[in-house]
Amino acid sequence: MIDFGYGLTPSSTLKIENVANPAFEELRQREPDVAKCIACGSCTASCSAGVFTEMSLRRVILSLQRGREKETLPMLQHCMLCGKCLLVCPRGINTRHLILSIGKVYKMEEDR
Amino acid sequence: MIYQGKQRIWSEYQKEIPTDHWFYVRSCIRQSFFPASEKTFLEILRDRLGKDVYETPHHTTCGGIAYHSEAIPQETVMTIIARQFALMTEAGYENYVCSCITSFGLYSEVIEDWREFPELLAKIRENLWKATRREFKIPTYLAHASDLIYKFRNQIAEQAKFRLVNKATGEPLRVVEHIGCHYSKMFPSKGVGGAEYPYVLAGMVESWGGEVIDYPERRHCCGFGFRQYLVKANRGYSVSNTHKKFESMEPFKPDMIITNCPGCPYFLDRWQYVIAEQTGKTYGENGYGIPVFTYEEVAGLVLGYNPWDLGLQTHQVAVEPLLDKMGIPYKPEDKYKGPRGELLQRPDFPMNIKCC
Amino acid sequence: MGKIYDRLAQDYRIKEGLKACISCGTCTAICPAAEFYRYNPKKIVSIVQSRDDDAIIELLKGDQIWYCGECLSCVTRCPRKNAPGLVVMALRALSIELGYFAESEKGRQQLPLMHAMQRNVLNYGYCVYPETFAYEKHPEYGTVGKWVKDNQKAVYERLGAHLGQIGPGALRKIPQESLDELKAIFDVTGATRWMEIVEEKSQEKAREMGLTMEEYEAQAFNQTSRCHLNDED
Amino acid sequence: MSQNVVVIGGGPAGIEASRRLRDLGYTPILIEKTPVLGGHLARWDRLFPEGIEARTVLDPMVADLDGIKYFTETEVSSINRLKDTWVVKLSNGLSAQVRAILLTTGFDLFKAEKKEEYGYGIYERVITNADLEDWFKSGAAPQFDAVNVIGFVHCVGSRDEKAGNRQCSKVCCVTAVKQACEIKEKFPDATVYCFYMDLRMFGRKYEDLYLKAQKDYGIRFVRGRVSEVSEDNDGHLFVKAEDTLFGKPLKIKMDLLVLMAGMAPAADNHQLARMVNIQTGEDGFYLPQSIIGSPCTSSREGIFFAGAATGPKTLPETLSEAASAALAIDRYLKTPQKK
Repeated sequence: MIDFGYGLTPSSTLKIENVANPAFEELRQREPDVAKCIACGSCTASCSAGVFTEMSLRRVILSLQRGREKETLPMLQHCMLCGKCLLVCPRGINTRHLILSIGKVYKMEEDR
Repeated sequence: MIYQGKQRIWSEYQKEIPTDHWFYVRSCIRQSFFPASEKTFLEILRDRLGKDVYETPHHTTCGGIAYHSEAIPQETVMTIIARQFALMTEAGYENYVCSCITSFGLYSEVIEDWREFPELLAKIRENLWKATRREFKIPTYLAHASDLIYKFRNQIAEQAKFRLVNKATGEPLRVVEHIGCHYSKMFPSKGVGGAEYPYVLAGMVESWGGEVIDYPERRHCCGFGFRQYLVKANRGYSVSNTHKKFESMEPFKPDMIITNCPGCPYFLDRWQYVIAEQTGKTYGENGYGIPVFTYEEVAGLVLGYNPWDLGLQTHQVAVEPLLDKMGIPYKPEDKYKGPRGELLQRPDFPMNIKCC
Repeated sequence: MGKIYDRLAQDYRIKEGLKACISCGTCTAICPAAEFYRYNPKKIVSIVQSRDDDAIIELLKGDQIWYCGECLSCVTRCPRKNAPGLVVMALRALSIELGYFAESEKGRQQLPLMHAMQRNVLNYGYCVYPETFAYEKHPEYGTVGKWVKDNQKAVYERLGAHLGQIGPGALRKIPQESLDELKAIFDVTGATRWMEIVEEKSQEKAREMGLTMEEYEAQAFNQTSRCHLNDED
Repeated sequence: MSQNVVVIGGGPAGIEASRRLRDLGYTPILIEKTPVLGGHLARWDRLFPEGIEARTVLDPMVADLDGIKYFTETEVSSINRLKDTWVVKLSNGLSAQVRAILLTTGFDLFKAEKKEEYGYGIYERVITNADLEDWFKSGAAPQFDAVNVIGFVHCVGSRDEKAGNRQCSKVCCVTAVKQACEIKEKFPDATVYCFYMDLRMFGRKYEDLYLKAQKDYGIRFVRGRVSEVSEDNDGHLFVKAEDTLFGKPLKIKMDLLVLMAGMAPAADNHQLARMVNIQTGEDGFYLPQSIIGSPCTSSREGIFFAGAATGPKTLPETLSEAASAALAIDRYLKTPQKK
């Protein structure tokens, strides 16, 4: 093989050819309200951890839906479970409970 | 795929193309990498079709590649273009035909800008006068050289010695057409067939017996990206975009690729070589690549030109599998000969992509 | 609002290319650069539209604006008749004018690019010309490309080009009086000034980086840090 | 003998206004160019937000046309001003002299093939909202091998300067959500996406429908305008958009794509406007005296509007505007004529 000094780069495109996402389905079974998120960002705006870190619950939920959990799950480790997002969510999602459920479904305890 | 749906769109984008009297300007890239293509274009128009196509030795680059890599400001490129138009005006022509898609897109854009901002046009006239004491008229008609081949495609078909047909099976060849972004993406109405389903090459292919393949990434850029190729550090962008196109067209098993823009055939050809040498992957049959051609080369093959007069020996991806399919006779021993029939030492074989 | 924005708004490409963006993402969806670089044209337009000078200066000094390939595929798709590609071109021009280009790795590529392009245009009248297209800088030219280079005169003659000859034809020698006109155009329209800015700012930057000009230029042409493409951290 | 009023356009606005005028003691002459009354409603299967059948709204209206002279497959040939009346000549040879004309010409469904990049009329698996209603209503589904991934594209020919329609068509967001739920009922295992720019759930119970679509139907919403559709070698579609909330390009392989074609001004608006010498806006819809204060009155005496002829409207808005127009005409006709 020749080294040209440059080469092929992976694509950033979210390619959804096989739409199955069993982990998110499991989360939806356990926490049906997760589907109610409208990505308004109220949670991110009020997030205590978000002030100091890149934590954004809105982005976490979206990335789980798209099957790209690796990109955002580490964010959740910044969450202090203060529950401010629960107070501001216009769709009344129990965000605190949701975060705990995400931890269980995506086996986050082991990483901590 | 519903073919009539495309026909409906094609019928909506039929630009007016005058039949004769053209002021001709060349392309930096086509001259450097496909000089025989421009020669073939002029021969077809002048000698076979009897058209008046005028070229002055004083014309230069339009500056497009320099402009699109930010090596010169917009005002500079506009003034260079104004100088080209001045040469046309002085030669007594009104129809302007260029051999390059970057130029064609830029001319279209500049003329549009001048129309929208008359003070800008005045500024450019002043610049040109200061720098060269020249004055110019804006061309009445602007065409890309492929528009003319498109216009005369049926006359070329009438004189054809070979067709884009597999001689062994009688089936039409499966042809990928690649338009080049600046042909009509900015101004769909300036291109034959518009921006989404351009017909300029498809029309040639159909007229010469082939079948056009519409694959998912057909509209995607070849990956040139100006600075993204010109600077070595950026070439990952360029090869990755070409790779994306080849991955997308592969399941359609194309026999060949026909291109509009001077740069695209170079990238579609050479990046196949790079992909093969880096990853081992080839996209044609039996370890070959998919041969890539300029539209002039395809016109030349159809008209029975000697493949080595067309410059097909300077392609990295071997063209012989296609010549064989079309039943075009050629002498392998002549491939690497010089102007006086002297044998030049032949190129090395690449490792992973088959060559003849 | 901002002074930098006002200056940017003078550029005809902003007048032409930025009406009002609704952040719908049709541009990013098909952008060749967005797919392989950490790049999103929609975000660039959104920043320019905000007229926030600090944010615009950050763009002018950063790598992002140099990722675009100027294919202008975005122009076809925008439902508001914007042209994100033209907006990027205006940003690049201002980055050069203000000397900010030298602050980013991708911006520093201006030096080798302008050397190659301006010299080709002024010395030969072409943007690309065989005499200056070096195989060492273009290994992808391939084994056939090497063969063309090794037999340049014979191959071009065989293919009917008039490399370096007088009169019309492919790769002909363009008469000196025409090249003189190009030089005059460069002087009148700012291309010469651009070269001066780029030389001067690049020299400053090279000193700051502790590099000779040759090293600086070679580094800009050849090297890329692991922060631009998608796969890199 | 009661006074005649000409009503041009036999969709819901025209029918409802005619009934109201009749109830007020007039004899409406209702003109419809197609063979059936009901306009787009006659083609629709079910209505948002609750999913009632369209015919349960339309059928009682069409069954109650006593006292209304109506002509289908009839067009207006000319309209001329004669003193303080309008002389309306019809393509069936009849003519009427009236003091008031009501324009209820509605809208045209945007021709989705004009959005060339979406490939309607080129890719077989690309259909429109209207095609889908036809399918639902007739039960004759197109014959595709598998329908596992389905997309809905909002704003097709709406909010789009290139397509020549800058306006929001108002009803497509909620229609898309309604149709997404319906198709999910037909294909319970399918994954359904809605590509939107903004979700304009402005009406009563619309937001509830959206919530239901998310929670009960699992519809996946992607904020991003579809940029390009293409076809692979077995006829399936690739749909490209930016997932703007994620900030990355998105490419999904789909089995069916439904384009939410918006409301475009009716093609014959210009011709009718010329006949009675009134203005259309630059968007092609008729210009009422005031969009807020007098949406049913034109700048010309005796010319009135109702429904989507003056811009995109929902069905209930159209019906109530038809009633308003009838009252406005009644008031006009009862005002003593100037000598």
